[in-house]
Amino acid sequence: MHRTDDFATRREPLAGLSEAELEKRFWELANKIMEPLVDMARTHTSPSTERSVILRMGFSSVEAQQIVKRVEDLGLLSKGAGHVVWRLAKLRNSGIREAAELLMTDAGGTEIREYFRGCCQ
Amino acid sequence: MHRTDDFATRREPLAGLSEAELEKRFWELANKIMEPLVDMARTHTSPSTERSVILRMGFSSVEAQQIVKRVEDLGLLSKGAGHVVWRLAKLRNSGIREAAELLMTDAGGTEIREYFRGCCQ
Amino acid sequence: MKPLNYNEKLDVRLVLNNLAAYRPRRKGWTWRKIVPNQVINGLTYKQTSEGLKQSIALPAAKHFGGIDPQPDCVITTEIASGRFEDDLRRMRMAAWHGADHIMVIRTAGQSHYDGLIEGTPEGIGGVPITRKQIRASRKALDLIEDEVGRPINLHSYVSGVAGPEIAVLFAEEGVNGAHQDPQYNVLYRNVNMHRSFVDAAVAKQLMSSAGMAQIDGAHNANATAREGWKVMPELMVQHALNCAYSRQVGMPPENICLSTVPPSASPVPALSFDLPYAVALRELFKEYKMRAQMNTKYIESDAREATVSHTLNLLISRLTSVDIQSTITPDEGRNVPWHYNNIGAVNTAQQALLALDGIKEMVEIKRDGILGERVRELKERAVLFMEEMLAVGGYFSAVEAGFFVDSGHYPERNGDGIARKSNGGVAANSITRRDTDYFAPVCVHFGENNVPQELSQPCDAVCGCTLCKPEKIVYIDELDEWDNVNRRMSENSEWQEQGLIKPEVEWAGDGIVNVQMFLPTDQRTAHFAAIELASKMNLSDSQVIHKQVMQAAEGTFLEVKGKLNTAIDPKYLRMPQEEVVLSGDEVREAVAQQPLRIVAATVGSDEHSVGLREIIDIKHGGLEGYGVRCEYLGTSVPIEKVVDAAIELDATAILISTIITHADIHRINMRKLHDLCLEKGVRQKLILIGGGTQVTHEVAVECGLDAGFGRGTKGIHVASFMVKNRRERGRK
Amino acid sequence: MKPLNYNEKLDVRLVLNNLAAYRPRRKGWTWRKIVPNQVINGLTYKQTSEGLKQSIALPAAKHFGGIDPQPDCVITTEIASGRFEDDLRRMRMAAWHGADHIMVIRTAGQSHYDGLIEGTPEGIGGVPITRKQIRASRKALDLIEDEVGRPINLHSYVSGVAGPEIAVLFAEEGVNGAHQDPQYNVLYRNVNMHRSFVDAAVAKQLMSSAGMAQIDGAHNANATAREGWKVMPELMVQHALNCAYSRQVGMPPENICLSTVPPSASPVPALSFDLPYAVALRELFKEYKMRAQMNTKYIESDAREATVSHTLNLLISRLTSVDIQSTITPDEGRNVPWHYNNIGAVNTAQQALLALDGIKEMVEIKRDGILGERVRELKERAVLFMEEMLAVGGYFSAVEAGFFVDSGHYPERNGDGIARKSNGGVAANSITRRDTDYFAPVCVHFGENNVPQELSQPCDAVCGCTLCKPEKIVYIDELDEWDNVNRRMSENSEWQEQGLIKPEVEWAGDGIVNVQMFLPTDQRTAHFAAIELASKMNLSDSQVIHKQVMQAAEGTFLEVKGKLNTAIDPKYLRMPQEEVVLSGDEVREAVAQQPLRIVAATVGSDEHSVGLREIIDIKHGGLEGYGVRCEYLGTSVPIEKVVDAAIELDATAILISTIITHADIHRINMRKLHDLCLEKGVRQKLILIGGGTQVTHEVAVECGLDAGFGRGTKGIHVASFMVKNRRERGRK
Repeated sequence: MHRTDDFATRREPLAGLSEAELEKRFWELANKIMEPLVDMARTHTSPSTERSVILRMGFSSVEAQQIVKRVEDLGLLSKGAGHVVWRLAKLRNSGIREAAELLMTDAGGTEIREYFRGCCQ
Repeated sequence: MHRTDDFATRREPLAGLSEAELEKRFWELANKIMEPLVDMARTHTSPSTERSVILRMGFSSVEAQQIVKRVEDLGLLSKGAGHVVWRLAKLRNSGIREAAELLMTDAGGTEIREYFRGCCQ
Repeated sequence: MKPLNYNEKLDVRLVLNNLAAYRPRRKGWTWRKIVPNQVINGLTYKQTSEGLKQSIALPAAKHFGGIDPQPDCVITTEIASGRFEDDLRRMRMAAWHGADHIMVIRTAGQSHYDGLIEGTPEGIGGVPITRKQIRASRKALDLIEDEVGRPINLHSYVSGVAGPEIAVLFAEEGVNGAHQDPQYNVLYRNVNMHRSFVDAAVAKQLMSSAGMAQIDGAHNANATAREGWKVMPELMVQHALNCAYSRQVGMPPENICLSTVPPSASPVPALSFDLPYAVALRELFKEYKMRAQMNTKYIESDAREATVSHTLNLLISRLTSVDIQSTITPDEGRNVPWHYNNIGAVNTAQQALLALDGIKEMVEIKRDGILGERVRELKERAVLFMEEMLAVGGYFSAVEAGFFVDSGHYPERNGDGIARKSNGGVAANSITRRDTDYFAPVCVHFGENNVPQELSQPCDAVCGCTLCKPEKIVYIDELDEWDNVNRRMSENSEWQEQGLIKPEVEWAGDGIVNVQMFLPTDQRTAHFAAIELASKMNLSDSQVIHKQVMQAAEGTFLEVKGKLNTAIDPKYLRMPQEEVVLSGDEVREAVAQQPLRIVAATVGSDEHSVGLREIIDIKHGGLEGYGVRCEYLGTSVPIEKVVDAAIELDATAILISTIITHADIHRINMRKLHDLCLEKGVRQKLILIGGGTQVTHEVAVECGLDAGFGRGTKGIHVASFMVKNRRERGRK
Repeated sequence: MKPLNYNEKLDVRLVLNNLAAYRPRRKGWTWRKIVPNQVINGLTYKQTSEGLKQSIALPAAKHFGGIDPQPDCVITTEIASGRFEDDLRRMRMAAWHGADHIMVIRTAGQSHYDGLIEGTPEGIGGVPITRKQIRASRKALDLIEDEVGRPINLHSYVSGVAGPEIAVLFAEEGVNGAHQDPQYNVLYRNVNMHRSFVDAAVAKQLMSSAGMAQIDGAHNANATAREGWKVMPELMVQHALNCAYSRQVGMPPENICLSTVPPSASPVPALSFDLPYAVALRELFKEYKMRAQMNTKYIESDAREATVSHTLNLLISRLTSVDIQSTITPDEGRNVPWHYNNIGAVNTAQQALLALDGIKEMVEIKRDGILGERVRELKERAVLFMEEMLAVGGYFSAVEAGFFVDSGHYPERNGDGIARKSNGGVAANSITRRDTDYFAPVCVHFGENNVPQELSQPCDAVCGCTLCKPEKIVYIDELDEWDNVNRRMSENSEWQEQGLIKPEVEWAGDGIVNVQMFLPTDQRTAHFAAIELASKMNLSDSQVIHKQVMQAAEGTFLEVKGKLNTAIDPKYLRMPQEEVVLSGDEVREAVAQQPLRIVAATVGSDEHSVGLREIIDIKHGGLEGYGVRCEYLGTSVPIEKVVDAAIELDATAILISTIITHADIHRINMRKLHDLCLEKGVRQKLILIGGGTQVTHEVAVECGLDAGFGRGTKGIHVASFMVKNRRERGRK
């Protein structure tokens, strides 16, 4: 887009604002622009976000890669990768590490997919 | 001389002066300090001063050295070295350069010393 | 590890030892402890902080008792060698020169690495940021901060497609500060915009939990636009958006720092852009901290030019305010920073900040008038920018429309902005809507989290997360058996273990030196002649890294870097024995027992007497203070006169000083002194000493004298030498 | 002499030719022509003067169309090589960088030379000032000022015991400015005080007659006292006394300049001393001009430190005022100035003055408050000083009592002032009272002059003095057949006539280069290792001229100067043929006839795209502007992708750019491009071009590409190369 500097006309509505009003407007606009993005962040997740959860659960970065990839492949990222591992542990009444290992197997994958089938979206 | 910083007491007489008065005082003092020196300069000469005269008369720096040395030796610096050369030229009705050459000779020296003997101090 | 000893090298092997067990001893950012109206050596400072336990003062400090006042703001150095084992040594050097914020530049390309890197691979233009690298750095910094007596902040980057993971890593390992700005990902790293913002929220929450300082990425627009100052309205928008986003996701304002750069540089009338901009920022962003970076956009290969620019950037910091003063090395325009240029940049910051200490008590910004008009205009332009963003549909639409990094002075638009597609870029379409039963069984997680009711806190699900139970952190040492620190160090180990000395600028033993030369010819010929001369200096891989025309025909100044493939073995280095200086009391006693009289003069046609007078003068801790009787003959004294005076006064020693070193006049004078004393038969009787800024002990001895003293000499050195020399003569 | 050609050296032999007939074409000082609110390249400057016809702009100017704005004040460079034939070339370089005040430093010892020196003997720390030297300098400056398009002022010293003679010489030869201050003689040259003042009056009158600018000598007190700022009251007194004396002997105020130096330097809170002092001076001395010199007192061997100090000194000039901005070279702390450091100092002045242009519109000095208190205090202390001078009996008594250069903060007194005896010093008892019939038959003579009544003006007595009839001036060429310029030049003539290139820093062919290196060891070991390394670099007479500890154990930065005894014969220098660039029209036509399509990318993990985008972009005069169709693939593009795109689009050429040069990544990428094109069978078809800040044509060709382009490349260079290369391929 090309446009010459039409600041003089564009600024007219702002001309009457006091310095404090102008600054208030500045921050209102910034916050308004960011609000939908914060909402998006609140309601979405990402592979890196999920790996960060797995890391915090005490797995290594190498393990986190594998686990989250597996959860993605299972189509369960929307549940939370940590949730998936934890749930499997709960289902099997096993430790978290064992659950993660199990998740990598066909059996584990099938079991957890079954569990979440029909669960809330 | 050693003295601690007694500015606080010394400045008392100045404290009441306005900025303009203080600055005026500053320049009055500077001028007063320099006046006797200017007087001295007005009424005295020096070998370099005299050589500067000889240079301006069209002599080389080498010649100026010799001429002023000669004038000093003759005890006539107080007359002005240029004066001495010029006077000798006038006495002999010769050119300035010839007069300077003559001045270096015994004859020239004697003649000009005779001329100035008893002249005003 | 045992504490560092100032005169022993940091042993990288010991740092690397047992890193698996290392835990950071604190988390979060540390500011300097400000001391208002601090009096140091009789001088009052308005803007300084607590001093250091050990440090290296600015060169000119020697005139003032070696004082090393520390400015009030944190001072940053950016380290980018590519090998973290070399970074560690550089951190130590920088800390000794007053840096307390170590910003480790990340290797090129890590932004697009979708996950964490482990081990210690070599980087390009920076190091891969890994757990091992961070632990080693933090562990070394623990030792270094104990040594200098001030906390040091470690800093890197939470950007790219692995932001949340890196933030976890940093929070776990006690990294103290980081760059985090989703806009940076979008505009400069072409990471998908949705992904960037989703990740950023998690990352910011993690950073907040660890008390980290956050620095935004707005300054990059500056470096990208051709005329940096035209993007000022946009820069304010970028700052505002990252601040607003950070606040909305819960970051406390005191941890949020703006990365601000004076946008212009001479020959532009720079202050007329830089100052109103700085004022506008400080008015709009008063809740936040200012991290002032020096200008990099207009840095060329001329280190002098860069230093002048940076000094003027520091003026902006002092005329307005600064919380973190970042430094850019003067060689940034030509290569990755070299060791000594890191130090140079830190010195420049300290030097200028101290010189300008308290400027605001004497100088006032005229808020009304042209500056005020400019401030107002900047704010209005920024407001208009954001209004139009909303008008086109918000942030994502604005980025798609190329709003950002357009070189026009908004609302002017040149159509050259960086436009990114909403569904494009690295990691496009990689975010997923959380289901209503989404659950993350860890602490400090941002966003909807459907924590089962039975859990009092989310990580109870896993019996504690790594942030609650650090012992659960899994440490990986190395993944790559070829590309790692052990291998690199073993390549150098042979000469290092032998203690050989090799020049370096970036990496241990890289052998690089820099040659400055003036060649009296045109630029092009000079370029190739310089390369040729470098090869005659036994340099390989020579490269002209700077040239400046002095005048097209008269000559060119050049700097040529090259590799010197030589190591020096100190065992075989001819070094004169170091003089052990007697204590003041020993000297005083010796002089009291047997009087010592000297004759001193500045010789030749030298009119300078400062140095010699300071050596003699009792007030300056000079010889007189030890009871030495001194006859000072003045300046421009003929050597003959000095010798005659010494004979006449029956002196023990003669001190001559020559400052002007033109045409080796100092050598000529010293030789003449020796010869004349020989001739007069007093050479054996007299201790002959030469001094001057360019005199060394070796040169003086070569010229026949007993000793030479150069820069930095104090009276005690000379007094001690004379007492010892007299004793030795007595023994013979 | 015919005008200088910018790309031909100044021929010193031609300058020396027929000097007997040379007359200066003007007399008196010239100020710059100020242009208020000057607009240059769209930027408005408040404090600049008329531009130059030819000049070399600051390095960063290339970002702004190469603009070279000239500040409002005169800019000085001090030249002190010791050989005036080398000075001439340096004057030319300095003038091309914007200096218009050439201050030729006088050889050490000339102060005590009782008369004029003739010929061209070699000097120490400066040149002997002689008629021949002045004529040659002035004649060369005539040529140089025509070349750059601005008058240049020549300046030296009217001090010592031959002041009046030197003043005559200067007045006759059109020297434009000089230092003249009898106090300087008395305090620093130990010339008898009566003699100094008598001579000064004559000298000042002569200087006035020739319209010369006079600079005083007060700044020396600053350089002598240990804490420079403590002598501020005295400095003001010294300035005032020389001003008062000059005025009383008839010098117009507009020719009287104060030599003022910011008295302190960091780590001192310098501004708190320097700014009040500068303000006080400008208030008290409003009738006079300010010659601002940079601080020399606290300059160490660190050129960076000096540059920062000097930049801050320039801030003082801009915050207050400056008429003549003097510059001190950054190497002044370690040697006589080297060629390129003269230029560096002049660049620093211009750069900072432009950056600070118009600062007073945005920033105001708070006259009230602490600054005002300090200003008042300084004035009062100075007044008290003069009151006490009068109280003890006036100037001579005060000097005898050691009032001056006492290190105490007056009225504090430390008893270390420079006391001189009224009847002592050089040329004591050498003045003579003029008799009442004293007569000096010349014009412009100060004091009582009993001109005979028959003469209408005094010099009628001798048919005109040299000031009225310049043809009467007696020119002496040489007096010493050994020590003169012809002999010195003939020693160098062999290699100079062959056009051999030798490094130099001070004198033609001195062979000196400076090596900067970091050695990872302690200071002392580093010192001796550096000398050893210098010898391995084939340097002789090596000397460490600077060192700075980075950390006691981790390493030391050093600079080592040494002599390289090698000359390069450009005839045998391997230089690639210089590329002749086609005109824009030629390129456009060739592209119109046969379309040219390129694929471009920044490769490897390089995230920087600025340079390449400027080469391509139509707005920046890039390739698009010549009709070249450009496919830009972005940053961090794998080489494979670039080659595939070129094949797919049937491109004529590939342009890759790498900025980061770490670990030779640029070479690796370029080689890979070549190899991959070979492998895919398209190498012959495609023109391969590499670019980047550190890429050179030679390196690129070595890596298998057709061309390489580095810093400073414009679109036209690349376009021209592609068109020509395509033609050549057509021929084959």
